[in-house]
Amino acid sequence: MYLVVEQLLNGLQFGLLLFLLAAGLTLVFGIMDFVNLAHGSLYMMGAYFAATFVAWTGSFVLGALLALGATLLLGIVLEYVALRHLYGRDHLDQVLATFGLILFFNDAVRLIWGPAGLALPLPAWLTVPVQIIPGVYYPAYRLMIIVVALAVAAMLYLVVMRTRVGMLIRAGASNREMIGALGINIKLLFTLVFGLGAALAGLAGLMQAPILTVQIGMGENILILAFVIIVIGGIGSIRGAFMAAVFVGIIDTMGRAFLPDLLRKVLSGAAASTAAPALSSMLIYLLMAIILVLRPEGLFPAAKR
Amino acid sequence: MADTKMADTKSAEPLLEVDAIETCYGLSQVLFGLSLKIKAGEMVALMGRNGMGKTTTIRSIMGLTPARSGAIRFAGEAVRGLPSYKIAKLGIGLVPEGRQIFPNLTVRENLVAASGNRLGASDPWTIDKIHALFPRLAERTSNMGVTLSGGEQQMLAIGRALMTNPKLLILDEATEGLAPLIRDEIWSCLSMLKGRGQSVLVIDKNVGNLTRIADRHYIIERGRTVWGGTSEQLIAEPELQHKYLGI
Amino acid sequence: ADSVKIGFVSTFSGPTAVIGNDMRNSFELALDHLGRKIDGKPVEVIYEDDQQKPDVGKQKTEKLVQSDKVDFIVGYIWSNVLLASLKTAVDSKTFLISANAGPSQLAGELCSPYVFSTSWQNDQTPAAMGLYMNQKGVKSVFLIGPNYAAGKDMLAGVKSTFKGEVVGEEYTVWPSQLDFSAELTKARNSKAESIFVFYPGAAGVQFLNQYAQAGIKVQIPLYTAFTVDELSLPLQKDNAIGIPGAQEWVNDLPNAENKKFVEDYRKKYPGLRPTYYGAQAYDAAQLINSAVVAVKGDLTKKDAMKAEMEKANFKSLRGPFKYGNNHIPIQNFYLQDVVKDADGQLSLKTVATIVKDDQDKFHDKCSMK
Amino acid sequence: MVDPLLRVDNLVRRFGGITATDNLSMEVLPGELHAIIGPNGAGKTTLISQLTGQVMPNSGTIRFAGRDVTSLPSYKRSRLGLARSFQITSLLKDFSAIDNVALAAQAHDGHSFRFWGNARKERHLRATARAALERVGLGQRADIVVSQLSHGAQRELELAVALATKPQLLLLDEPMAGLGVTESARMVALLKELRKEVTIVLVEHDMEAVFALADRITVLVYGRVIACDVPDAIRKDEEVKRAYLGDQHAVTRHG
Amino acid sequence: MMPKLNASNAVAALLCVALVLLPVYSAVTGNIFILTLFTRIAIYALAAASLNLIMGYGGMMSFGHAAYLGIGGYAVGILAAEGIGSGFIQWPVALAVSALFALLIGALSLRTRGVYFIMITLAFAQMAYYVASALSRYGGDDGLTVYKRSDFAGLINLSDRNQFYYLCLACLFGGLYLIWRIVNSRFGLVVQGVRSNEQRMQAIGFHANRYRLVCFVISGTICGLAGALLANNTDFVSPAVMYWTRSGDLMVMVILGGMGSLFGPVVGATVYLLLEELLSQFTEYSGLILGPVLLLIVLFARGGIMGLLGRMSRG
Ligand SMILES: Nc1ncnc2c1ncn2[C@@H]1O[C@H](COP(=O)(O)OP(=O)(O)OP(=O)(O)O)[C@@H](O)[C@H]1O
Ligand SMILES: Nc1ncnc2c1ncn2[C@@H]1O[C@H](COP(=O)(O)OP(=O)(O)OP(=O)(O)O)[C@@H](O)[C@H]1O
Ligand SMILES: [Mg+2]
Ligand SMILES: [Mg+2]
Repeated sequence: MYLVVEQLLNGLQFGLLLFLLAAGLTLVFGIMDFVNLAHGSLYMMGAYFAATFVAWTGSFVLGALLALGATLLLGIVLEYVALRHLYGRDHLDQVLATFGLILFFNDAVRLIWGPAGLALPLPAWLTVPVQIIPGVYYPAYRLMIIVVALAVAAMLYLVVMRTRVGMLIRAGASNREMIGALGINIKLLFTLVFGLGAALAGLAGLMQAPILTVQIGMGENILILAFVIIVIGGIGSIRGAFMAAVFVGIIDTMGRAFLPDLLRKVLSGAAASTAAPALSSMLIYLLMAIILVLRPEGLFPAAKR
Repeated sequence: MADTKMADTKSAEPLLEVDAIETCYGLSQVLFGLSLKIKAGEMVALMGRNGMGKTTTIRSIMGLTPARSGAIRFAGEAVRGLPSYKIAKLGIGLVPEGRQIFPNLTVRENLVAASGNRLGASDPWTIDKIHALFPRLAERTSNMGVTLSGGEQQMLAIGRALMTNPKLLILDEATEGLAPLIRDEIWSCLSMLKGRGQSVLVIDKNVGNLTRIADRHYIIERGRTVWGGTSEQLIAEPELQHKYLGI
Repeated sequence: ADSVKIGFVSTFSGPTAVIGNDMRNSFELALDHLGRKIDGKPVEVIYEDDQQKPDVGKQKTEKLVQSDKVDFIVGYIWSNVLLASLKTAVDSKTFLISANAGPSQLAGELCSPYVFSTSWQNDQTPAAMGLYMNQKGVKSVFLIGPNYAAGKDMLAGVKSTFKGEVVGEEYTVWPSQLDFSAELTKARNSKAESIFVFYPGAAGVQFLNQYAQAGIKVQIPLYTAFTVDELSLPLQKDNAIGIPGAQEWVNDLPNAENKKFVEDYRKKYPGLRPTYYGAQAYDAAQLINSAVVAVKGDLTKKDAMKAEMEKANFKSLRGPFKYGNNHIPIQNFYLQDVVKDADGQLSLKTVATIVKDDQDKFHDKCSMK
Repeated sequence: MVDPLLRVDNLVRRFGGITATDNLSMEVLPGELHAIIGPNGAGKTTLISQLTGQVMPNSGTIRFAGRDVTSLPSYKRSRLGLARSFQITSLLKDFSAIDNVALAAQAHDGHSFRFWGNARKERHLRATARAALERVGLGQRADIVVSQLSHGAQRELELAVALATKPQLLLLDEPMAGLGVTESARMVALLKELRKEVTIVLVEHDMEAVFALADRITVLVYGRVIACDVPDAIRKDEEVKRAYLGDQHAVTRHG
Repeated sequence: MMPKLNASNAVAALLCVALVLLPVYSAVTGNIFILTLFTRIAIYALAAASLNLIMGYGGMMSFGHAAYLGIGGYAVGILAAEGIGSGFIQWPVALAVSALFALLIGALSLRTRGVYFIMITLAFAQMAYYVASALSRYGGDDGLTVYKRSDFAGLINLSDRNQFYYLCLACLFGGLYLIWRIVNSRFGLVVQGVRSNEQRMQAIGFHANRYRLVCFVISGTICGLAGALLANNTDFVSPAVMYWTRSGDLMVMVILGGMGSLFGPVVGATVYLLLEELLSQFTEYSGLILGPVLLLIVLFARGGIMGLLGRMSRG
């Protein structure tokens, strides 16, 4: 029983980890309707900035703050120089352009920091495992991730769904021309929102770096997961993205934890040991396919909220 | 609203002055030196058959399809070439052709998103006032824009433009798709607004109502203003209506 | 020909470029040590990037064979890239020296007179680790590895020699799995005495991070193959201390060539440390040198060159080794551990010899006798 | 008494909390021009959409030409001879006007799993399309891409597309909306012609047109039929005046 | 329709002539590798052209198109491994299996639209990838070597460099001709109409999804052919060819060349693969150049390279 609870916790936590990255993407893709493949690159930049600044300042918190500022700035520059011209355009144009950015960032990082990756060690106060219920230890840092993810989720929801700025962003995504005709400087607004999205990507990168790695291309596989989450949740729905992230985290973790044993009960040993890993590899995609076949607009279609 | 003040200011100079503008969509030119003027507190109608360039005129004024040449002055400022949000901020509220309400926002959010009182009208529009004007919207307040009926969308588009508390209200196809009752209400609402000093530029096919409440009219033919004058003049020249409007 | 032309296929872009770079660095160093000449002829090396994609690797190999008409092709980090490229080299009778990839097919049914390895067959390293665990008296193990061919080979390798009980075996999604907490939880709950993992590159960093942060490092000891090396160590830092691994080459092996190699490497590439990938590439250069010298530079004498290479008649950085019938080294495997060296830096250190003259178990499947 | 061409019984459609079609029953007789009027949001468009299959009713039946079509998808109903125009213009924006119409003709000219011949060179499709365009007065603008047509022209094209499917029953959702005075007059004339050939259901807020054209008028309010009668009776109906027409002058002095 | 003489048609024609004459150049200069390179380009161009059919004309953004490359390839590879070397069996099987797979995932995926469609096709391709990785009998992750190229009873020798090249070219041109006929046919117009406005097409009497599905299957089948060619060209198939990044590459080729233009994908594949090859010759940091080039093309050349050329010739 303990085991199930602990694995559930693992799943929840993994889901929140994914949500951190998905959060920025919901903003930029779900709400501004801009397909930004380079979101993964911003995530990577966040991690590299953090690793560099932490090493430089010697303080995790200070380094993280600097890194946040740096990705925010980078996002704004990127938007200002190139991406703002792509808003009204076809999604595929955005795909191609931001794919180009991925190539660029990967090689730029390799040129600047070398191919080897960086270490982002945690301060000692975050490395201790915490006993949350008797017998169950949890890494302190992961608890912090949970807190940050929940805070980000709440903030996003409030800003986007409850404030006028959020309304303007959503309105601007569906009809830029009209929002301009209402006297709102949508360009500036979008630049800022894109910057915020970039900062969120950076936040995800720097939060995840101590658990995962700081590596070139670190954003690409996880980006696909983030897209999966947003799509399962229903594009444009923050609540959907949050629920889907948790859902995916739990299903994925539980699947890997219990599927092999389950299969071994039904199949012969040899068949099970080849089928189980293959199946658990596919699980997320299988899940997405099933959900989309049954609910072609995701679990929480945005229009109905 | 700030009626007296608004009517007074710069009454010497027109509120909006469009002078010989030329506008193209890509390579095809649509406006050929079109001119018009609106004084503060005045209600002006644009008339013309389909495809003559009425909407394009409005898009040029708003900076949505910028005019290539000519001059546009609004509230004393040259606005040709400015981005549309700056023009709108100077005090133009637009009810566009095809309504263009935000489909992914609720009715209420559509109104809130637009709300603003940049010019400091003393008695600004509020959601409650819009609801009083269009009770139908009050019933639909938390529906998504996309689910509204055609007429409801039109009401919302008008409400949204009013929420910006504009100096000049522009309505492109003001009553398209509205039921007769509501249509009457819109006309009486417009004359009420005019009575309060609101300047209005309106396009509508309903010449009868336009001549009743508008002060002056322009007729547009193939991208040019071919006639301009008061309601009395228009009524006095039925052959004009026949020639340009086909009545 | 008045020069010796060598094609070098490895990964020079993307995150794994770090491995390709190290192999190239070491190969260049080997050429420096040879005076950039082989049997008096200048050496020309053409480096090609396989982008870690099999069909790109194949295309680069074709380019080297068809367009550059090289005499030797060296490199190949990845099994699938090597397997895709093999036929091109063999069909054109160009010598191919794998300086890393060691799929079982290469040792067995796909062995070829023109193909040599300066590394190992995939199973060998983990099998050595299994032996070591026996020596330590470990009674039970929980295995974790990525769900792809090499991952399965590695776990099978341990199982082939480990005498205790395998209480669990987990395969994780490759290459995209980010979080290992489910597997770690299972491992802890299995009450196994030990955990064995194989996670190369970034995944190894990631795994060790999570292993340490989950507090399991203080509960269950970890045994590894190809998880802790000089490339990942700077990122793993203290997480790697005390974690043993098996390897056919370690930087402190006590032979003169190796000392010189390590010293010169660190001199030539300040801030970097050589790895077994590099050592294997270095050996490949030496192997080529021995063959060309033996035929006095007549590169058309392929049979003679092959015969010479089969003798492994050169000073390998890992110490002397022999070739099996399948052209895979029969060699020692060492136990390495992570320690802090004199200047406080983490480095790998040989602790013991686990097994001597180990031969892969696929050599009977090779038709060459 | 002739059998009705279209017969709707107890139709109900709800959207969340509101009932857009509330237990509605009506009949359309062959050959008549049947107008549907009602305040904004009364459920006229929703009704049309249920008749043509874009929206499925929650309950009730729709019979067309003696056949129960309630659960047929829209493309099948179109093949049976139901055609509509959309209130909010719905065209193939990146196709030329004539392509839009020709496709409609093609849809009713056998199946379209023909992979080889060049469809733009099929004479009879083009001829049908051109005829439909001429009819609505767009003959001169056949080759213009739809997105470059003015709003009014697009409204006319809507009708041409519906016509090209050679329908038995034509459902028009506010065809005059967006048309100028001239064009409206032309449209009224055209509908007068058309009604000789095909049964028409007309949703329109232009009362002049409705009273000039309709044989019968159904009035919807809040999804319910409050009246259904000949124009003169409707004009006098107090309830209709209150709910929809308003002051008499709105009807008589209009235009 | 008489093709008009303008920049984009001129480039297409030039490219065709160059492709046809390439073996001559290769024989004269002794540069064999260029032939190898362009064989691969021709194969990817065919795959990209098939993607263009659904993406450019049908509005179905498949992010899983590389799956068919793998399926066509594995059909050839597995049959070869089981001792069936005849191309007369291998290739029809490759096409049939691709068509079947397209039918299956198309039927399921076409319930969705837009980005959801992108993601569900991705999901199915990823599943195919993991299934192939689990085929340990056929090399699993390591891939499967095809020892002998498909045998066409002496009609054509696939191991001959020139013959194989011309075969690939013939498949490419054949595929393009087929696509050209299709997009101008009744069927093609319907598919394009559905892309433009599905509701309208339903309302005038078309069962939109049926046409979409058939289009999807045709496209998958053509790509399966490219897969069979690729397996023969590489003498190897592996799951890697189905990974999502490969589907991404195909998309990039199509968009780069110009979506919805017949020759766009050919130009796109050529430019993309050539750039990759050339850049890697003189820098290891090719992304620093390729990336911004892609960005600039999007910013300044709407409709890809063909779109740019088209606009240039219009003035
Ligand atoms: N986006 C566009 N691209 C090219 N031409 C256009 C575009 N929009 C409108 N036009 C053309 O410009 C001319 C004027 O159009 P405009 O919309 O201004 O007319 P209008 O007077 O508002 O007509 P309506 O009463 O039909 O709305 C028309 O001939 C139309 O075909
Ligand atoms: N998809 C939907 N979801 C929710 N409500 C809807 C939806 N479609 C329509 N409605 C509501 O149903 C009611 C009827 O709408 P409908 O479009 O049928 O009105 P209508 O009679 O055509 O009005 P108009 O004359 O203004 O076009 C409206 O109040 C509208 O808001
Ligand atoms: Mg207009
Ligand atoms: Mg309606």
